[in-house]
Amino acid sequence: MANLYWIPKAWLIPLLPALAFPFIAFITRKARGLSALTAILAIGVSLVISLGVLWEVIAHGITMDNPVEYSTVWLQIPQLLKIEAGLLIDPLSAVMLLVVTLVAFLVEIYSIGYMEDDPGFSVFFAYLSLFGASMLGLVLANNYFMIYFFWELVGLCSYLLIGFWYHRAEAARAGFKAFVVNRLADFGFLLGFFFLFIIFHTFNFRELAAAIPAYHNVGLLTVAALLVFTGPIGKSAQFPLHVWLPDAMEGPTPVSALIHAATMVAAGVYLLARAYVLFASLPNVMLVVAYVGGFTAIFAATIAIAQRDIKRILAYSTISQLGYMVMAMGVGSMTAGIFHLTTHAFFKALLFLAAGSVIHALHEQDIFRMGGLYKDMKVTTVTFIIGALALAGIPPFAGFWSKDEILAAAYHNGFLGLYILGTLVAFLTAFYMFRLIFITFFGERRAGLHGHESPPVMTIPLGILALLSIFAGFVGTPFTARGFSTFVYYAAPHEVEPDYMVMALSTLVALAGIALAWWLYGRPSDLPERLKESYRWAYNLLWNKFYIDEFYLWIYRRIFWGLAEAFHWHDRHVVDGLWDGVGDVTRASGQKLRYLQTGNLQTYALVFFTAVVVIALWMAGMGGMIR
Amino acid sequence: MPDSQAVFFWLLAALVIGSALAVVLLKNIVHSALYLFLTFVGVAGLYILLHAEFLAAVQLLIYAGAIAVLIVFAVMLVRRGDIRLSNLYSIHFLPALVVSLVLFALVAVAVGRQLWLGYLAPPPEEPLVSLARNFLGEYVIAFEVAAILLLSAIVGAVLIVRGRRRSAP
Amino acid sequence: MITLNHYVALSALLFCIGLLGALGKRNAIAILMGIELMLNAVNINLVAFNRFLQPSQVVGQVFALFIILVAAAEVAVGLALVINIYRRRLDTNIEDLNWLKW
Amino acid sequence: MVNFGLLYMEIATAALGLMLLAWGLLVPKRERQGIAYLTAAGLLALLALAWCTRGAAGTVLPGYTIDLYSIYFKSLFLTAAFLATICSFDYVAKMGFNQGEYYALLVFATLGMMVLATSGELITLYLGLELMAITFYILVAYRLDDPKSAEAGIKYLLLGALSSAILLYGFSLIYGTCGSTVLREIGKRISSGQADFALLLGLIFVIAGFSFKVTAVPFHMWAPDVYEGAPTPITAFLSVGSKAAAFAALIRILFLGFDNQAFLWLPLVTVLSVLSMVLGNLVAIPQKNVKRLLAYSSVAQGGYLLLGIVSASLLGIGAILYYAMIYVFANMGAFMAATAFYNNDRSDEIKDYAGLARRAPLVAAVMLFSVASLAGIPPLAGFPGKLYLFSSVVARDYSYLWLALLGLLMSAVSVYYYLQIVKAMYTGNPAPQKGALQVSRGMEVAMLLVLGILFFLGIYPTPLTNYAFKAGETLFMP
Repeated sequence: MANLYWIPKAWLIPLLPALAFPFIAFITRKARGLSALTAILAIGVSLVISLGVLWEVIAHGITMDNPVEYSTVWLQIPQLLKIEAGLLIDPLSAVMLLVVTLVAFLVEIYSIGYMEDDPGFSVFFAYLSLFGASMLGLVLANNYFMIYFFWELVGLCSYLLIGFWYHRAEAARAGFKAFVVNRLADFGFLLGFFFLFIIFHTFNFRELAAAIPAYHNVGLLTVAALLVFTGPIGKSAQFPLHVWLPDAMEGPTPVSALIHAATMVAAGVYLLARAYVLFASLPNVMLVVAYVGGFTAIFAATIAIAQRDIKRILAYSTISQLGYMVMAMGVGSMTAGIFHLTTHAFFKALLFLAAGSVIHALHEQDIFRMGGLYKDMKVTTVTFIIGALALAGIPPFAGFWSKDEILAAAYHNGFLGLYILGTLVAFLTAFYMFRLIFITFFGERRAGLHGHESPPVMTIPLGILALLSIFAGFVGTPFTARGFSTFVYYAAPHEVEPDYMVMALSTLVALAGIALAWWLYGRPSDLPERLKESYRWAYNLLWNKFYIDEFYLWIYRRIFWGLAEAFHWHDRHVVDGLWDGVGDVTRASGQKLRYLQTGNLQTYALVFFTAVVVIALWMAGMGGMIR
Repeated sequence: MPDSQAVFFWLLAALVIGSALAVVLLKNIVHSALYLFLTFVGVAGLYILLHAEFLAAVQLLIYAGAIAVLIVFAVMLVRRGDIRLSNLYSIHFLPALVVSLVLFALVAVAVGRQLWLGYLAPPPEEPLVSLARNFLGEYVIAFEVAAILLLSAIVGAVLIVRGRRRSAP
Repeated sequence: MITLNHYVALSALLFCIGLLGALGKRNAIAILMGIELMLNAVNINLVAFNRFLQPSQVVGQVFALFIILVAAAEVAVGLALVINIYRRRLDTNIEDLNWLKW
Repeated sequence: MVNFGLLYMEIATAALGLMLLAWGLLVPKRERQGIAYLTAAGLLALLALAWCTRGAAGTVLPGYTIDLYSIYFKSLFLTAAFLATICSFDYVAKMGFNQGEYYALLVFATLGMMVLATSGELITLYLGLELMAITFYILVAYRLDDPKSAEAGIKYLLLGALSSAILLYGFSLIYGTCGSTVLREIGKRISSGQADFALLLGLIFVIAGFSFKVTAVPFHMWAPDVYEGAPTPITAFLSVGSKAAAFAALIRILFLGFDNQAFLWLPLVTVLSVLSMVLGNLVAIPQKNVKRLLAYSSVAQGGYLLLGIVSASLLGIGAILYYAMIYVFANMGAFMAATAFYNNDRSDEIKDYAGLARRAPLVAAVMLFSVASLAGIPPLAGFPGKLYLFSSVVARDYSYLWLALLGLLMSAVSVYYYLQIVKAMYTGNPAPQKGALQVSRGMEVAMLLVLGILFFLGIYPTPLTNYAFKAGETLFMP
């Protein structure tokens, strides 16, 4: 390893965007062009280094079992606590680095066009840089503590960016919702790795990986693993904490593309991969992971069918795809999960950016008010269709190969139910994506809306992502020798065997989905309306997203508020009233009721001395001094 | 046969407790203040019994002489309404009584059980010299701090009593 | 024979009477009086312990002297505050001083 | 022979206070603005002195030892006093009277804290405590034109005197059973095992007396009223300085004097800690006044700090020292923002903070990051502090895990009410006639300083950690 050049410089990857943040915020804030240039330059150099790192990982035979780790002690209390700051570079982090820097780079270029007229232009780039730094730090972290640190930081950036247009009430509310839901999940994650630390006295991934297989208290480990899993449930928007992600679409569209589709939401899946040794040693927890993922996939896909907002459809599609990835983890194929994460990052970013291009042109998000856009927006249409084909899993687009690997893994590892479910999701995915395409881009133009193609600064990133959506899958096809599965894996590298039955079936159902979409929406017809009328209840259920939000709101209002009110009332009336009440009863004088109000210092003094007496009695009793 | 020590002790104890009860129970604040003065004098007597003559003198000077007088002054300054009802019980009197009694019972039990490892010996030859040595020796820091404390208290008391006076136009 | 216990018990009684005064009277000056009684009780304790346990030293007396001194300072500030409040509200009833509360 | 040379910090502080007092009397009224600057400069110089001579150690008197522990706390008090002074510039100038006395009393309060934190002997310790308390009684009532301030003053004085009385009664019982007022002597004379009842009572009374100062529930009830009524810079100083000093003394008493009675006081401290964390955080939720909210938050912070005592280990003490210092910056930051706001708008109500972010981005940012640090959100300095405290409890015994979890849960609750301020500042709309906030340059610099320190120590806490733990170690040295 002596002659590594790029890998020892990996620490620069998160540092450059991290420096860009204060630079933009404090120095170039007034100069918009300079702000954008700084951010893009920083992430661009990070991209170059990431490429170098990936190249060296491949060239120097750095494998999952044989990673490079740099570490320094950040904080140490002898014999009790050691927290490192370190980098862990293995194929997994190398791939993620490339994905994050590449997508971030393209999204930032795109943002120049998209955010052109926004007064918060510079701030936007500052936030994006901060996000990039945190996400890259998360990817490179070599221990739970550090990953948690950056985990919170990306959460903060997400919060800031969702609420970027905070003067809009929905945006502020969505930011708050994301914050609360994620805090809840992160608290579980924190407890989880706290447990691991208590058991193993280390936060370090590799040390844990060495220690966990030898540990036999399955119960405690299961609790820890389930708690750690709440982190991904929150961040990767798995059922039942998925509710924040659709609302997060209130943020600017480039943010949706970068954070809420391609990178940050995938952090949960990445964490599962990093902690894989923990999960893999607990079959029961793996089952939970698999079924949570599978259920989320089909659940979100069904909701997507009935939505009308272009970004919401994509958001539910993201939740569904994240479910796929989590399911892949659960059925035992980390390779498939990360592979799908990679391809999904490209085509979902593409879809969001293309949708952003549409929104940029029309200032409209309801697909039923669009139509016939392909005439005005050729590049956008073509790239969007490429993305949709990739998402739908039509060969040879990227999504096909990764989805196929997940389905094959489910099938071969004995999860027949999940395999069928996954295939069904493939059908639904193809259906709702092409419903979106037929309504938006084809058919007749709706009145009052005139599309125009976006500037090159937006369409060029679209083109690059489209190319990636077509070709990125080839690194991991079953026909690729020494492909993705020998690169990123758990336990042992393996070659994927092509299973033509699975491939054929998933292709067929995807085509069937497209056909159905065409039959319903691709031609003039009132069939959709009639269906909607005759199955009103089902439509309402889907349109209202199974009423999950309403359910949470009800819980919040009834229980949480109720508790808070109860505590408040208790403070005002019981605690204060108690002592006044004692005096009141003894004097039996209703006239004195006005003294029930507090602020009386003698009440305080009385509480003080009563506490002294009670404590003395308690301690004396404890010491056996009063008989 | 009760020795003279015991006689004096019981007399002084009765004086102290009796006048202290009067301070607390009387409803006229002026009477309370006067009985407070009496309590201080009784405590000074106890100090003499305990061979702490200097302390007794200080007690008379500061407590009986200064603090009690200060309190009487304050009572006069803030007098309002019927003086006979100027020192009423608060609504907390009964709970306060309960708490006080329980606290007394606790301390009494503790005192009753305690085997003090004491001995009675003649007091130091020159208590005043001994006090002075302590003040300027082992407790010199406390002594200096006390000086600053008094200074602060005087400054503060004057400030607060004078009330607001703008110093700059 | 008067023992240390007599003095300590007397002090405890005086302390609790003072406490009763501090908690059970509504005039701010009366509360200050109660506190003075409590401090006197502490002093009796200290001097008695000094006399019976360490007659050759004067630590307890030193402590008692300091307490007298601090008590004087406290009373001075306390009475100043009472007078200040009286000027403003014409009232020394502690139960009416409740502008600051929940 | 008494080594008075080692008392340089105390002597210098006293000299500064006396000088300010004299200055206030001698200098013509127009020139008195300078007193504030003089105070700030003097405190800064003292702080530098404390840092440069942190190696100094030695025994002045049997019960008065200068060690790193005491120097650490002295630096803490000086830092708090310095920030409180800067905070007072405009505030006191607007009151327009008796500035010399104000700053002199502030410095004397600092001196009291120093003596309290350094003394290992009950009499000196008591004098330090009372110097601090009496100067605070006066400072709390310093807004002479505001009846609320006087009310807060009398409440604090009467309750403080009552707590002193019970504390002294405890001291007298300890003196009676152990025959000494020097803590190390007391520690030697208490045989391990079951103590006498009288000694136990004494210990309980002492803990109660100090619990009053550290605002541990149920001895906290004075705090919200006094905090609300006092001048805001004094509230800030009171909530950090007085609390830290009381902690310093309480730790000394418990660990030097009553170490082998830990089985008795540990459950008590645990209960106090739990009550403080729970009640402080819950009651803070419905508060509408920033100062009252911060008062309850301060009660809760006291509860977290008590966790360090519960752990009864070097780690726990180090954690308290670290957290107390962080708490100075975070709490002073929050109060500085509150003072700046009050100076302009004459209000402490949360609803009036609406849109502050647009009127004064720096003030809003200081408030935001200060409360975030109080809540323990990374990457701010409060986070490692809470981490130390919670892990010190767990490290003591895994059966105390629930306590750490409770602390974590309560920190999560605290985010809720801190966010209310943040929400008002960042999402609300300012009243149309309200312009930008006028903040003095000195205050701005101090705010930036606080921000910088909160971030620096959040990202790289090791320097302060090492200092705090080294200071904690000296406490246990013979």
